[in-house]
Amino acid sequence: MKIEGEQGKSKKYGMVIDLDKCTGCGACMVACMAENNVPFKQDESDKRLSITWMRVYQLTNGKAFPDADICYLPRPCQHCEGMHEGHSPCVSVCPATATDYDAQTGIVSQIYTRCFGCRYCMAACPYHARHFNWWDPVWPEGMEKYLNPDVSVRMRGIVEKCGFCFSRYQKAMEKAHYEGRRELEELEYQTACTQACPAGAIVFGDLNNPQHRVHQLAQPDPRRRGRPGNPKAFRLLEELQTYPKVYYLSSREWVHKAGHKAELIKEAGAHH
Amino acid sequence: MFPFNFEWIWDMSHMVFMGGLWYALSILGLGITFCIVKAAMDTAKGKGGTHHH
Amino acid sequence: MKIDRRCFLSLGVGAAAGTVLSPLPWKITDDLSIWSQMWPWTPWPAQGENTFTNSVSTLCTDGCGITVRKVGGRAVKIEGMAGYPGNEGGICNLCAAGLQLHYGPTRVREPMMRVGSRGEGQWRTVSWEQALGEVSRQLAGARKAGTPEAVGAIVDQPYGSVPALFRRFLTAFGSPNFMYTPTMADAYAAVLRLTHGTDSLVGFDLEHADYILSFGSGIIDGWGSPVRMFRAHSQWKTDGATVKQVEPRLSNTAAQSSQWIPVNPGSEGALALGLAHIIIKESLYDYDFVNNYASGFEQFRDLVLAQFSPGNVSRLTGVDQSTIVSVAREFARAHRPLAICGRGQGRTTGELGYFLAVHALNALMGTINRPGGVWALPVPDYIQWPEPPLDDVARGGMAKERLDGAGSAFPVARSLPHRLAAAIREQKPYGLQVLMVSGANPLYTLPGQTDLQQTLGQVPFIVSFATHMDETAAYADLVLPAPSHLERYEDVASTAGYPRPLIGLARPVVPREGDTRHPGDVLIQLAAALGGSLQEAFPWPDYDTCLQETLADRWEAMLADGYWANDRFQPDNWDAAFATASGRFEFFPDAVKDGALFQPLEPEGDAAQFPLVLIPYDTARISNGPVASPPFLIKTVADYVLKGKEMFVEINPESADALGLREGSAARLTTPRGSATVRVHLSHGIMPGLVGAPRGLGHTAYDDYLAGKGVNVNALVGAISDPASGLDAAWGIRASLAKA
Amino acid sequence: MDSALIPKGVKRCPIWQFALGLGIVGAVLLWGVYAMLLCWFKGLNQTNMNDYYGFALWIWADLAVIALGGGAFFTGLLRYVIGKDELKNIINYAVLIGFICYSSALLILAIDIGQPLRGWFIFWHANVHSMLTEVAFCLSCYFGVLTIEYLPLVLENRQLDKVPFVHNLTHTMHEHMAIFAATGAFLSFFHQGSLGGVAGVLFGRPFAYREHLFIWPWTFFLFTWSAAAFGPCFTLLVTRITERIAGKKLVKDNVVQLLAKISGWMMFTYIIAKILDTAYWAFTTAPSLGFTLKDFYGTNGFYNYGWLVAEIIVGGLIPALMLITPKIRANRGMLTLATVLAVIGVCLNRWVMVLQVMAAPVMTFDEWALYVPSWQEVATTILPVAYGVILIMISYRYLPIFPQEAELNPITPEDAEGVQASGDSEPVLATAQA
Repeated sequence: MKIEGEQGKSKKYGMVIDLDKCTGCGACMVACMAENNVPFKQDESDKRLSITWMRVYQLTNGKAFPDADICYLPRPCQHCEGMHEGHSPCVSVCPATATDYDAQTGIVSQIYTRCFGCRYCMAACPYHARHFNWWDPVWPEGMEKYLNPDVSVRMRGIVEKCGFCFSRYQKAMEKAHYEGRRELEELEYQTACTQACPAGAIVFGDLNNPQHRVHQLAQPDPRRRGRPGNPKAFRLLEELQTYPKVYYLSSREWVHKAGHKAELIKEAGAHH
Repeated sequence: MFPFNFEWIWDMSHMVFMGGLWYALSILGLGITFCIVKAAMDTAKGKGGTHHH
Repeated sequence: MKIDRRCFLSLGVGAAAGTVLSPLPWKITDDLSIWSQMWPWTPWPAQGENTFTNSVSTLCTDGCGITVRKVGGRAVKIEGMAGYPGNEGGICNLCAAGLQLHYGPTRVREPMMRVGSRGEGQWRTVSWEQALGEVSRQLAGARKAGTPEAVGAIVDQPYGSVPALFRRFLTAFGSPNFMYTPTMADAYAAVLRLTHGTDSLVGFDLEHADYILSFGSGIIDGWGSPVRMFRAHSQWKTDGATVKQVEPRLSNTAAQSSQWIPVNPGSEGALALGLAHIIIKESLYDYDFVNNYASGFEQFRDLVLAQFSPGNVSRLTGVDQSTIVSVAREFARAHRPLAICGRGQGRTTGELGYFLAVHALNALMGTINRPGGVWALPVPDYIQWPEPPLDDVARGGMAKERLDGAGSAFPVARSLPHRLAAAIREQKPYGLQVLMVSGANPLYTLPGQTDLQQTLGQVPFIVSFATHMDETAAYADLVLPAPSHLERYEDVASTAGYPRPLIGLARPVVPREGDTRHPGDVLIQLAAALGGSLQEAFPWPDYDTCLQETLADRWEAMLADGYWANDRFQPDNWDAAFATASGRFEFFPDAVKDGALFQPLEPEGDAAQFPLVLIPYDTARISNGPVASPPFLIKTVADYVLKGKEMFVEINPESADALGLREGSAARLTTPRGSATVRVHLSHGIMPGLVGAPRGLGHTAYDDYLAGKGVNVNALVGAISDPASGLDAAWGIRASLAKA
Repeated sequence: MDSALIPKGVKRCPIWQFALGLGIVGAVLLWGVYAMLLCWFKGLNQTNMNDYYGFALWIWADLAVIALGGGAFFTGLLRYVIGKDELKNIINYAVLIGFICYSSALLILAIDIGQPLRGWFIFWHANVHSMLTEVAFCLSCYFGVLTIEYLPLVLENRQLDKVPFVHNLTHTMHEHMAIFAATGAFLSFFHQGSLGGVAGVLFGRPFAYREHLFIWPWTFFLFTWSAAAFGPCFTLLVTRITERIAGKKLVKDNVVQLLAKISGWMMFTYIIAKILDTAYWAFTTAPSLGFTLKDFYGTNGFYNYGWLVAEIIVGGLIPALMLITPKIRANRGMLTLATVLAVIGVCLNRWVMVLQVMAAPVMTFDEWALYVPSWQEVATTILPVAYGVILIMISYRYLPIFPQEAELNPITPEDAEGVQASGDSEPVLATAQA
């Protein structure tokens, strides 16, 4: 949890997911699994044992036919900033510093070779964004050929989660450094799910950068811990003061209610 | 746990927490060492035991 | 004794202290943790040079433009190709998971000959020479017997060079029995043939419509070209377009639409005519088009006004009269209204009357061939081969009627494979001796599976050109391994509603796994083996040459861009668009038969014995076509659709109460065609009285990641030939559900 | 056969009975060891834990035994630091029980973590802000203290004591035990507290989260307090069970009464604090996070309001009142009942703070997650019990655990002749039969 870096230069990578556009097709989940060498088993129907860094939940409005309505809510790691920067629910509890909050990017990382599998972070995460490798990952013969060398394959007994495709960030930064740049263009670093989403419902970028679409869509207010200025936007369980960096857009009132309790959101800075 | 581990920072949390730890460890270590040394010295002086040889 | 004990104790203590103080335990501890970080049994993917190759993935309905990332020789990721028409960089989940199919363990890697009984799974591998020798022997036998028509072929789709080669092979051989799996494109083609008088593909200028009335089309459930539809849907959201979804179940499309209009299944066409009633009655239609470019309007008007009043339609559809009236007015007053149809993903063909009714709505609003409307596109015409020479045997065979009745009993139809089973069983008009299957998987995708499996058992020789050991390959006598979609050249003609002519080019991206041969090459080699006029009909040395020559001046552009598209295409103006007898749009073609065709089709089965109605539904998370869902897709399937090996059917809680069923209850689902054990998922998003079952599960072939999970709905439903088009009109079947 | 090892002035059962009992409990132990090895070699897929239920049965057992083992530090504190001298007659057993509880807790943690070979990263790469780090450090240090406290007892074995150095070491350690006990109390305060903090800091889990005092959530103090209060009850209960099995009195009543009284008052004050904490949480903290008691207890058949009553009233207030009432306390049966209720109460508290935390949904569209442990988990959880019984059996037989035993049970001349033959005092057999 090192908080350093020159002020103003630090990024706050985040995501805006338009739930009005999301079709629930699952392409983001597939792209994520393909990009990040996520293993699979013969039976993945027990969702509590299914490693899905990106999981698409189905929400229902609870009304009877014909007033029933459903909405899909893709849930990557929310990369919570926490009550003060870096005090994410998971980062604050990991005993071995195996998950860390990167002040340069705002990304909550997971160090697989450091994690010893105590699962405290999973207990801490209200979004169930963290998954444990209960089994050794096994690919059917031949399929290990498609594994991405940029992302290490996780071993049994450790926790893994979405890292906003951090390897893509590293690659983009390497390329930028090689070309003598210190800044990335918006589209140089995009997560696999963002890139794949056929509906264009996922937008990714630097929430601190007014030029980036995420900033324009969410209109985060830095004085209010990133509270969205866009009335269509909300953050999942924001009332818990997790301060996620994933924003959801919806024009449906009941979806907002299912996602957060606006009336309970505390004003910024109260907890320092 | 040591200042040479990379996650170590010289801040209040580390000094208090690790200070407490090393303090407790020192007491235990020194205490047990003291007991052993004292017992060894007493033995050398011929104290203790029911069967002397 | 005492000294011994003391010595022993001191030694023990000394040894322990010595070990702890030595570096050994610390070194071992450290080494063990490092070992645990790189267990030898955890794969460690090799690094290599990163390269990117553009291609087209042929897995999904219309082909996704893809960019394949390779590391060294391995393909590691499939992403959408930026700039590919329609998709524009997006990718569907099936194509994104394509590497699991490509590298999957159920790939067929060498020719295999059946050893045990049919479908038993006992094989012996044979050489290509032996395999081709066997096929040519079987084929030559049919010709020798003077019954070349007893050879048939089923492929996946009608257009493209590989289907064309199969058609050509059969023609030169002497068989009219070239079949493909029809989709809603065929129903639309029939409609265009009847109303426009042209042989056309349907196209939809969706991106420019602002009021979309969808009669059951799963706009974001995989209808049409899925990625393009998703993009259009998002565009509508941004632009504030209105989408009204008419269907009995709250699909994802219905949930995201401006309004979900639940409707009794099978009555969608009636609702369209109910809307037409209001539009005509209130004179809201396009006068110019109707008066100057259409014929048969009076008959159509009289019929609609007489039979499809809001009251009647409300009774048929279950939709409020007020809704019918308001939607009709909104639709008619919209700037660019568009009505579309083809249920779910459009893999079923449906009733011709339903398609005609919805098309008539567009005609009334004058949106045909207009921006934001329905367009008639020329069928792909880039394959310009000379007619194959026919010898006497071939001429004799080609003069015979087709087995499925397309072109004879049903003049507007081109392929009716659902009728094949009956023809084989009854040996009418003749029996089938040899069946070739390529790209299709009829033993999974056709309705009436139980029947089909039995009748195909009567076909003496089935040869499957297969990339994977699918259900049909597993049932074949000979399996000829085909290169995967990442290992071969193939042209992919877009047929799923993209409003411009578009041909994608799939190309070899990675080296071939196993000893496979391109089906095109196999046909060329078979033709050579059979000799004579057949050999003459296939003058190309190999498939790649054939393709290159066929695409001619497009080839270089396609190699460079990955596709060829006619961006400047504009549909014909109304004065040139119609080739009917009147030269006008035909509102009331003869096939309508005084309106009988417009009446809702009753589902199969006795209502007393089967009080419920089963409607299969499509979901984008499960592939339900000839390409099976790879593990990643099955992993995305929700636990209220599939749990372990058990599949859930959706029913309304009201129906469940009546049946004494609760969430998760096991139940026996029975239809006139079959029966299966399922679990029940209660949903307020389905009309009472219906049972919704997902398509795409219940595979028996493939591996444990897919096989045996759920039920194949095609085994529970049967086909009903539409009286006019001959296409399968069934949208469901009567069913009963009982506690199991 | 082993008479030379048995402490002077007491009698023990014949060796065959002892061996038989050891064998039977040993079989249970082996079953647990087999399950443990399965978990180590095949991985935690042997359990029924899942991504929602990352902490499960044995973590509850872990927290429970640490709470119950709290008798060691609190009795030690009372005996050595506060100077309640009578407690020297029960401190040995308290230390032994503590030693068993803490070694079991460490073993369970070693099985529970997905990568046991990297378990030491918790020290090496310590995140000092994590409650679990604090737990790990204080727990292992305190286990060291318990070992130091238990060691002189082992060395007091008749044969070992003959070695002069050993004799002197025992003596010296006894002399300076206050230092170790004080350090132990300090460490215990923090690890018991931080175990409470483990749940209390989870601000993403409104069921667990509590307001903080400085850097510590209220559960921090409640856990320490409850361990100090309930731990001695467990010591008393186990002593009572041992006495029943041995068929003789091992600790004098005044000692038991003193410890029971202190424990009772600790429990009483604790339960008042717990009720205040629960009320504040139920009516202020949780609602500020969007939850009401009904969300926690009223939407799920299994976790209902009965849990609150069982933990706070039946397992807390009632035994506390029983223990602080001299008349009731003086009644042996009632005293035992009170200790049983108290032990159940504290175990329920630990259960709720681990397992119900995992079970309660947070996102509105999530569901309750209930789970049933696999046999491997059950076996691994029983393993420490079997291990504890064996260690008690051996310690009781060969070490002078109960200083008052000889005085309370004077050996008659006949007894002295037939130590080996007498079968009246048989902890082993009775345990095995139970």
